[in-house]
Amino acid sequence: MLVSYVPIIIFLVVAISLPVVGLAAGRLLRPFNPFKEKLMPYECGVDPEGDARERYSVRYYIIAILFVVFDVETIFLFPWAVLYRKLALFGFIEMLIFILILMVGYIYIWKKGALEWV
Amino acid sequence: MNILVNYVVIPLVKIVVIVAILSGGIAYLTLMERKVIARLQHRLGPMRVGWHGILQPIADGLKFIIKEDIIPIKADRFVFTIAPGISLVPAFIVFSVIPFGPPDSLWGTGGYVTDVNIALLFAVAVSSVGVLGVILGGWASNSKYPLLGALRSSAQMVSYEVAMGFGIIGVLLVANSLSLVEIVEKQRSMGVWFFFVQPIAFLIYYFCGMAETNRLPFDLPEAETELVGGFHTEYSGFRFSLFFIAEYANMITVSSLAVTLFFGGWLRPFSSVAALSFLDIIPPPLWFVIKVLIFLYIFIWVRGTLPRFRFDQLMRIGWKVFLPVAMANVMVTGAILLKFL
Amino acid sequence: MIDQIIFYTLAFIIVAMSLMVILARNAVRSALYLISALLGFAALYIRLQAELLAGVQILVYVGGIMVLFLFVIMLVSVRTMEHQARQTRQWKAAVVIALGVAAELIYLIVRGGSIFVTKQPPDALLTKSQNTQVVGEALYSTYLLPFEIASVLLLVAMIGAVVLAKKKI
Amino acid sequence: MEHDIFGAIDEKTVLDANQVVINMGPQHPSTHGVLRVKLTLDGERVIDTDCIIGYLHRGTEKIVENRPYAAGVPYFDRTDYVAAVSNNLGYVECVEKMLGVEVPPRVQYIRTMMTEFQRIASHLLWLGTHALDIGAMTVFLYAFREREEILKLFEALFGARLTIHAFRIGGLWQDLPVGFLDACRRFSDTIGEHINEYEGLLTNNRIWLERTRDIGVISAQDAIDLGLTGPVLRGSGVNYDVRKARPYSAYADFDFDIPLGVHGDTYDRYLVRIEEMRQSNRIIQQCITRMPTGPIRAKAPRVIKPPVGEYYHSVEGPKGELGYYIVSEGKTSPYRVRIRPPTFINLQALKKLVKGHLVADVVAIIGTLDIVLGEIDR
Repeated sequence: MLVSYVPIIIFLVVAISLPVVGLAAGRLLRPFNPFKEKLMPYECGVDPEGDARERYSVRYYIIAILFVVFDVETIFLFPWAVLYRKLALFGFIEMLIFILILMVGYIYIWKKGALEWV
Repeated sequence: MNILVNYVVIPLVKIVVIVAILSGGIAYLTLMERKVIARLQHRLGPMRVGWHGILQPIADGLKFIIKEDIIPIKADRFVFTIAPGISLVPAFIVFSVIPFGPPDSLWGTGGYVTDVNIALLFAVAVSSVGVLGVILGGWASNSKYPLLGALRSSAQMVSYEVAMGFGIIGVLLVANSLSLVEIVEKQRSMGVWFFFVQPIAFLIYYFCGMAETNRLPFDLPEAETELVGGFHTEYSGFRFSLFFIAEYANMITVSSLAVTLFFGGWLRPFSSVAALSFLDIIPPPLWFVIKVLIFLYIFIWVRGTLPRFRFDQLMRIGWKVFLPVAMANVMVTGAILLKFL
Repeated sequence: MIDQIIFYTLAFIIVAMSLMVILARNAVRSALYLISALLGFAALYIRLQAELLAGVQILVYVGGIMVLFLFVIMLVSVRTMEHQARQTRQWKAAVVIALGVAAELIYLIVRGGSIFVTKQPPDALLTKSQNTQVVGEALYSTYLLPFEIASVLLLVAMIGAVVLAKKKI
Repeated sequence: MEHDIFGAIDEKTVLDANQVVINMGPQHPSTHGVLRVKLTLDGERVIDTDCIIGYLHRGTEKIVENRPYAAGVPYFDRTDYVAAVSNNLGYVECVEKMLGVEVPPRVQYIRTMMTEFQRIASHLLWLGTHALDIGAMTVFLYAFREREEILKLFEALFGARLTIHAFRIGGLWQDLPVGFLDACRRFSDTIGEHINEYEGLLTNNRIWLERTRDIGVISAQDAIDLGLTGPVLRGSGVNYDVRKARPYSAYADFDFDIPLGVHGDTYDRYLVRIEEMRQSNRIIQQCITRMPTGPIRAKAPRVIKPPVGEYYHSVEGPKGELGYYIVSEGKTSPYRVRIRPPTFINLQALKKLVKGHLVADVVAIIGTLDIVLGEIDR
């Protein structure tokens, strides 16, 4: 029922207002005394060398893609699991094929070492 | 008019109560953590503020508000400001679907803010948004340690989310519903908590939950002895406290979902055994809270005991142990269920 | 009436946010606006009573694909993009495509709703706790083949990511 | 003009991360003081390290050269400030060697006993911080609980806890207080159980094994070539301990074993230090039961003017061979003082040990070297 989502919207508003109110109220109370050294990025007490926004390891990107793939896979499993009693054997075989196909990829990336953080 | 009362006024009251309890709970969870760990380590923990440090969380909260709020000069001010919010808000609104009591409790309004059709999916989806706050916070700081921490933690969080999702499927196969209220009702009608039906799914869920919330032994993103503070190194004052609150709220979420999915939610132990009906003296929401507290205690206990993993080991465990085990669990559960259909 | 207000509010948010995505100079801010637009879509799905789809939208797009986007933005180093000129040689092609799309939209608006086949969703969709089941039934019986093909698609994505990202591993 | 984002960059660099230089320290929770390590990272892998030291330099050696010999002792409380007794022992014995003074047996026994207490205290501090670096926070507090007991003993005997000016040239400041040996015995009887307790939390813990095994491996030959000493050397299986090799004080009188590692990794060094604590306790027990009576001061000249010459004396500090090289011109203060600080030399191994490991391992390896910056920078 649509209307049962209204409380979630209300909750959202309340949850957003918490940090906003906190930050606004804090502004009246907290000191404000910035100077150059204080505003420097932290690097263990020495001046930072170079910029932080370098390019980082490609592994993070592989992990993210794999995550999206498996996330989509889980999404397919959600309705399947809910409906499982109705689908019975047919559903089981169906999902078996689905997962086996993905297993091929999983074993491939495992063997290729993409899951290894070298 | 009726709709306005049922879907706006009553939920609003509940939301205010829940937010109040949650905020207080998080504050006192920090005290509980310090006290329990102190016990484990033969210390006393906070003792100065109030009797046995009972007012410590309030002092901490005040301190967060009156601390100077520093935004590093090279930071992206806009993203830096909203990142903690992106972490915090999802952590809170998950509680709109978690049932604390049966549908007939609280004078018939139901022991939950709202009961939506896809509550479980909603909870999983919304908590997956929190990771964005971590990435953005680390990126916006424009500093090396936070950025490394942010990349680490987001990679960790998404990795464990996958295994966690598969763990939950195991429960769904038994429960056949995405509604958290129905999942608990199902545990009542079946007369058994799903933990006993799906123990492997539970273990996967709980361990992944520890990883999702960046707790030891998976606390690499914040590993203070390696990355100083991880993604929130540059944060101070109130903004830092928002990340902090989000982490503790997530701990409570993980525990609450664990209780709901595997330990019968608001049900008393052995709810089908009439001989134990004297246990009904404790009202259902209280049972829920007690169970959640037990899980929170385990979180703290583990923190006091174990060292932490290294990042590559952590990823290996997530992808090469939890994920295949969870997948196997789904298929084995499916196969076994075929017998009962 | 309320329905219309909800729709137009959401539509406005989505359009505004989508515009911000392409207008923001900083890629990370673009991503932020995209998140807002995607959340708007999720709300729109709920209005259409497609609850499962709304959940999937948040889980996959906001919690998944946006993480991927942000990683990619970090991977290619944002600074290089910020300093690039906005107009590229593709602008002529872009104008042509944009005009085409605009013409199509204007045509649809002028002709109005009459050219769309509108159907009331089946009752099963409207009753409580049925949405997931209905989607599941359709997915695992009528659309069985597309479903299995989806797994092949995911397989390709998985292998492609590894092959593209690092040839030597 | 093309504006492909990959345009100007060739494929290899698009897909490989840039090398990032990141500073660890001087203000970092686990560089054990003010060590600054410049790490060159590829992703999380360490390609190169560069140690930058000197943040704590006070010129101790130079100061001591301008003081009378007896006034030099307190300055060596502050080199390896968590093992002041061992430092004092080395210096005091070196000056005694210069003077040709033989100290009475009771003094030697007390010195040996207190030095072994100091070894346990230093190893406890190492264990606690090392475990904390790897995330096991409870061990830290357990270790400090026992260290506290040792510090109380120090306070009873020397009057201070950390910078204690333990020994005097030619003897001791005062004899053992009443009941001191009983207190030592009480500690010595319980420490074994406590060590078992630490081991229960760590030795067979899967995570601990994963974090320390095959991390920072150094072969025996490399360890010798780098001049490593102490547990870091013995972890690689080289049997060299000054207490056995060139016995000083009363060590020749006692039975104790030198634990040796096999693989030379972080885990072996951990086991070596744990076992060393047990062996130290064995020495302490023998000291307590065989404590001789007698004077606590030798006949040393009031004004110390050692004969002209160069002298070197080394002791086995908790962290390795701690040597004192003193040149005398026959005056009341030394012409040249030079310490052979074990951790300064052991720190050389960092670059070799860390290479190819991950950022998290840097912390474990710094921990396993058991460095103290007071001694490195002097």
